[in-house]
Amino acid sequence: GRFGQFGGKFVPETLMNSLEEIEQALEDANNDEGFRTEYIRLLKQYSGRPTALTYADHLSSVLGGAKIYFKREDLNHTGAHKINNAIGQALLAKRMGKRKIIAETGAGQHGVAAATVAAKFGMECIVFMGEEDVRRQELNVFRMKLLGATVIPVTSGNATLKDATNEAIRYWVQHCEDHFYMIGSVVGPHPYPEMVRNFQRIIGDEAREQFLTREGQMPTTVIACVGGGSNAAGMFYPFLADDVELIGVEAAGKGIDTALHAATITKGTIGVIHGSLTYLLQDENGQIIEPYSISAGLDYPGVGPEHAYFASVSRVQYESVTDDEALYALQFVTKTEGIIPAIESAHALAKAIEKAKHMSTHESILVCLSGRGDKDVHTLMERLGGITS
Amino acid sequence: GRFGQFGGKFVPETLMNSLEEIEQALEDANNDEGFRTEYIRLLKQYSGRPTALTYADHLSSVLGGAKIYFKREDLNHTGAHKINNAIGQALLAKRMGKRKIIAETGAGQHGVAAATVAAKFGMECIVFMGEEDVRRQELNVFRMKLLGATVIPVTSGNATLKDATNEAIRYWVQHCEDHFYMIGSVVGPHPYPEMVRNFQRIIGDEAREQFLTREGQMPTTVIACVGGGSNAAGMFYPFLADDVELIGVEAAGKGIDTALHAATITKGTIGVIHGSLTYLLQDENGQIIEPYSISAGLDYPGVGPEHAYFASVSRVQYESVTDDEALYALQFVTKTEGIIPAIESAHALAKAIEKAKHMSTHESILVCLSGRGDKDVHTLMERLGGITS
Amino acid sequence: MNTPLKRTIPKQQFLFIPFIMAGFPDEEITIELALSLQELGASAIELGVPYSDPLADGPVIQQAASKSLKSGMTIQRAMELVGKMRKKGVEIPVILFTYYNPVLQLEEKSFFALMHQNDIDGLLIPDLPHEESQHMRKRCKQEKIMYISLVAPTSDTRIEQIATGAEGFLYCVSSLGVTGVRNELHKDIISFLATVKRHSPIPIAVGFGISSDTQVKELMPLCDGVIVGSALLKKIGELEDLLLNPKTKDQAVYEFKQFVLSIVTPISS
Amino acid sequence: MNTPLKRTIPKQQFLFIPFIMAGFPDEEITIELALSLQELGASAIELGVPYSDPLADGPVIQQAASKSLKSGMTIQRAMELVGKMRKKGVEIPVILFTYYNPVLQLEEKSFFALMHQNDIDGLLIPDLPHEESQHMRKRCKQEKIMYISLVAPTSDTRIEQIATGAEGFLYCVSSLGVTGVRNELHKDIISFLATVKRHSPIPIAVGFGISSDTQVKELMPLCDGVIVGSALLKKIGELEDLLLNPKTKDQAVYEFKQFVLSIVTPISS
Repeated sequence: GRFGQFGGKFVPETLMNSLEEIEQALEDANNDEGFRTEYIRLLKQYSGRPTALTYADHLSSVLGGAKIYFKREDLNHTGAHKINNAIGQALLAKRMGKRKIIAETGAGQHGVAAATVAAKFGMECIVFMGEEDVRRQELNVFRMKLLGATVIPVTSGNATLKDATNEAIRYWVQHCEDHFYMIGSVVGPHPYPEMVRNFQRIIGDEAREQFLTREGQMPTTVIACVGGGSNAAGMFYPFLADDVELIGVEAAGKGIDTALHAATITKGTIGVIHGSLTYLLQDENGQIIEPYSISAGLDYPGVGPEHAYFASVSRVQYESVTDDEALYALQFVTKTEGIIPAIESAHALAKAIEKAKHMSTHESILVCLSGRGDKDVHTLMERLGGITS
Repeated sequence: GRFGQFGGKFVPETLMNSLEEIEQALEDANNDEGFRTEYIRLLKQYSGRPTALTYADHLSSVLGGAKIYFKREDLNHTGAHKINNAIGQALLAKRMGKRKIIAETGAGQHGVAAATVAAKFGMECIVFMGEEDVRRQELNVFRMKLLGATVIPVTSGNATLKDATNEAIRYWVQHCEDHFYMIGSVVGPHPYPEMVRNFQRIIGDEAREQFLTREGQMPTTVIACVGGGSNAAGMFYPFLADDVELIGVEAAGKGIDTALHAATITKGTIGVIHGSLTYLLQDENGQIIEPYSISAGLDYPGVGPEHAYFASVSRVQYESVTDDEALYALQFVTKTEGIIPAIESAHALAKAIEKAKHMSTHESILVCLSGRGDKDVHTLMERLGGITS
Repeated sequence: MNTPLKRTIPKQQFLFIPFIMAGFPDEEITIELALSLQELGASAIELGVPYSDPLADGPVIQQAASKSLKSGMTIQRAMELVGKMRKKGVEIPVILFTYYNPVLQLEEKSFFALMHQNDIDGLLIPDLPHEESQHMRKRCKQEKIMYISLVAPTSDTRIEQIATGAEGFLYCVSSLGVTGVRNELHKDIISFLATVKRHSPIPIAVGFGISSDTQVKELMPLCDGVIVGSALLKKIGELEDLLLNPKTKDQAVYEFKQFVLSIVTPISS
Repeated sequence: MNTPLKRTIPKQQFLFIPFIMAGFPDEEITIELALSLQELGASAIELGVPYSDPLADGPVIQQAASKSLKSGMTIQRAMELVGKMRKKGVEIPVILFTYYNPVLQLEEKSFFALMHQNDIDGLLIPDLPHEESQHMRKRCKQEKIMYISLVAPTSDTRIEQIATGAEGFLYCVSSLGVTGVRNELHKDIISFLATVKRHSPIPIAVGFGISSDTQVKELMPLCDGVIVGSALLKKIGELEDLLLNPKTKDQAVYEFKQFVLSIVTPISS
């Protein structure tokens, strides 16, 4: 259950049995060809995979450097990569005979994905969401309710994702006998980080094959944004053994030299959060610090332990992009490619744009466009108000 | 340019030359294998086609009748089938050397699709939208502007789709030399209805092949919603020669016995609207009546002339579904399948649900799920407010 | 019923063909305006039938149509209004300007019956281009109604085809576009009108955008007449309240005539 | 530095182990409450270190932690608070209850130095389960600090493994769940406790949810002691203002003691 020193199972004793059950079920599932067949079938016939690999011809030609490709996770059902993992975990829950799903959510994307698969599988779903986020993301809250989920506003702590996660774990502790906790990113205690990465590696598996088929070679660089890091983990994993530069992009918020950022690897220190040893944002007394990013999906004080490991062995380079840089990239890509990316994904795009300019036209960058920006239009209207006038 | 007696080119003389140019360009394009290759490539690599064929197992089992399948146009880039046509017309415009796109839009879906392809192709885009719709659909207006389009609020008439279309045509009349008018449905003067149907038949071509491969036979019934009717035209066309029941579902609004509906074929009479002879809602003096539907995409007083033809020869059966029935179906499908359909598509789903109950489990219904409901969440919140409490 | 000897478009004079909207601002004033225009030397009158979706018209005519519709105007009433005009002394040719759909909703027989009953001389359907108007042109010929055809700068190779067999006068759209007041003639207008003139066996009149005597003066050597619509309706719109008030009506009609005169001066002088 | 002879958990009496939060409502009152609990016969005190993300705690403890944190409490200050308690006369064993992360952020050497300097007898880390605590258990053994282990009804086959080598007392989670006041004992509690008892070489104490004398009475035949946390913090929360006001403090402390007595009556009688 470790990636180098990172990972582990730092959870109350009460949950250890549940974690072991999940490990066991995963092992069984991995030995059952039927499980993978069903997982792939649902990804294809329900979520619309394989997602497209789009050559951003217009963007690339405007920049005049490397050829930029997008792996289009925004085209998934529910609009982001989150569904890959939700489908996988729902299948596992079903296999374990659990008909009740617990999920945490920040902006609501994972909550929507969890509620979605719960509806499809005829399961109950209870979603924990910070009260502050419930207010900010009322459309997603409505979506989840429409899907039949129960949304529990969390008032503890700062009433955001971190606290929703705490509350989801608390609820799980009390109801672990018949509930399955569906974590939305490569975080949490073992086996979650590994499991979620494995349910997300379809992104990289597909992208690698599509790219090879299309270009006859590997991309020079692969870029993905990192909050908890599930889209990045899924994208990077199949490329680990290749001679490909991997870049994870964290949210620098108002700047990594300010207090307002979510650049966990860049600025964080090692500690334990939500059951896992990893980098996190904390004060000198080990109290977790509330992160900041314009992007609700990157606004998390920890990071998946496997990313901490990749950083520690320098296999992946972790950089950061500010709110403003991400917003600029979002608009630039929208205007040149006709694709409104999620603000999360715009962080990866900002880095790609910055790098592409300095690369040759023979080089290429593959970016994980992890989700669509429709969910962010309200935020964009507030920040870019001028555009509407 | 006729479908039986329907269709034609009822436009000012000024536009006749433009229509002929388009006809000529289409003919050239049809003789150019490269055109179709590029169209298919963009659909695949940009919009994510083929879209999935989803077996609605949970919904079907709850109903206990026919097996229901969804053709998932909601999984397209920008969230609906509209992009199929926008890509096709943008390619044609490019071929004709026109770098400026005119589009009309009601709720904004076609406007977003047009703005999207214009961005991707590096073209200018001007979208006409009723002032009333601009107000109601501010998110889509913002989206179009973000995509670089100019949105012109139309104040004439009732300031809705019909008037936006009139205004787009007027603008086209004045700027036809260097502008391409991208009509969003199978309406307008020849060759638009035929052209748009041909750019949309990919829906039916894919669905037919997918269904055959999956089920080894034809569906018993194919159902699609009809406003202008482009998703229905695209879905039905490849099934015309098959022994398959085809049902187009119009919006009955508050009921077809009230004045508030958009059931053009069911309740309309023959006349000319936007350049085409077809069924339309009009008073006894030939003045066009403003239609009503909760669904902005079905809220159109005319219908594609080919549908008028299909109705006249009884190849397609046109029925109607009220606001309330559509809303019920929307919620039912969301809760059982984890898919929030567009309110437009929910009209087709309502009819499918109604029919499936009375069919055997050996029979099957293929529904065109033309778009996703994310755009409708505001409307749903207003109408279903209770769900959030 | 038998039709009387039809009026025709005069061929010797430069044509001034004004456009007014039936029922705008009301029926009585429409008649009065028609009489004034006749008095000012109009060669014929185009009487617009208001339509809910006038896609060939600019904002001025749209607004006039919209007001007229709200007061209950229909194609039948508009046609009957010509009959009333006749009784009040309008003797010049009257051409019914209507979109196709209202015509379509009348039985063809009724439509022509109404044309005759009300002594209407011509018909112009802006959204019925040559290809779609074959039947209507044939029927008009049978009924001895002038079917007015339009040509536009974009008509190009179609000009000859349209001009052949056109009746009354050939309506030349002077610039790309819908009706409306414009300040500048289309740059290619000269060669366009020369082409039309070459092919047309009948007078050619220029419309869509004429609002000043300067324009008229510029056009006179190039064609056989002008159609003035939006400029008039705009003026009528400005005078609307005065026209509808019995106390100020005469003054308003006078102002209207002065305005018309200011445009047509080059013709009468 | 040398460690003094360590205090131990008494084995002959039924254990009453109260939990209080360092710095809630302030440091001085924490000491006073500790003294009161000692006076009421507490076998040991669990002193909670407030944490930003206490995922094993219910709302009552979360809120207490949150308030304490806001007033500037840290793990180091919490440990030093035990030193202050000692000076004021707290002589029973004190067990530091802290989440793992604050411990991790202290150098291991500093951590144990602080444990010794402040005369802290035990350590309980709710999010450091058996598999993850090997190193910490070893170090505690070396440092002669009781490392308190937890078992839960779901621990199942792990109970034996955990019980073997456990120190001080074995903390039995009485129901599935986080800390908090509950009205009903887990239905399988009897067999669970019997299993734990069978495997445990040391006293077993039941915690998580004890709030009444009835519960204590029910539990007495099944285990060797009870831990009472949320119920106390809830009472302290209710008395907070009175405790912080010098004029009403004594009365509030008295009320607190009466409340504690009401729960532990079955033990003392």
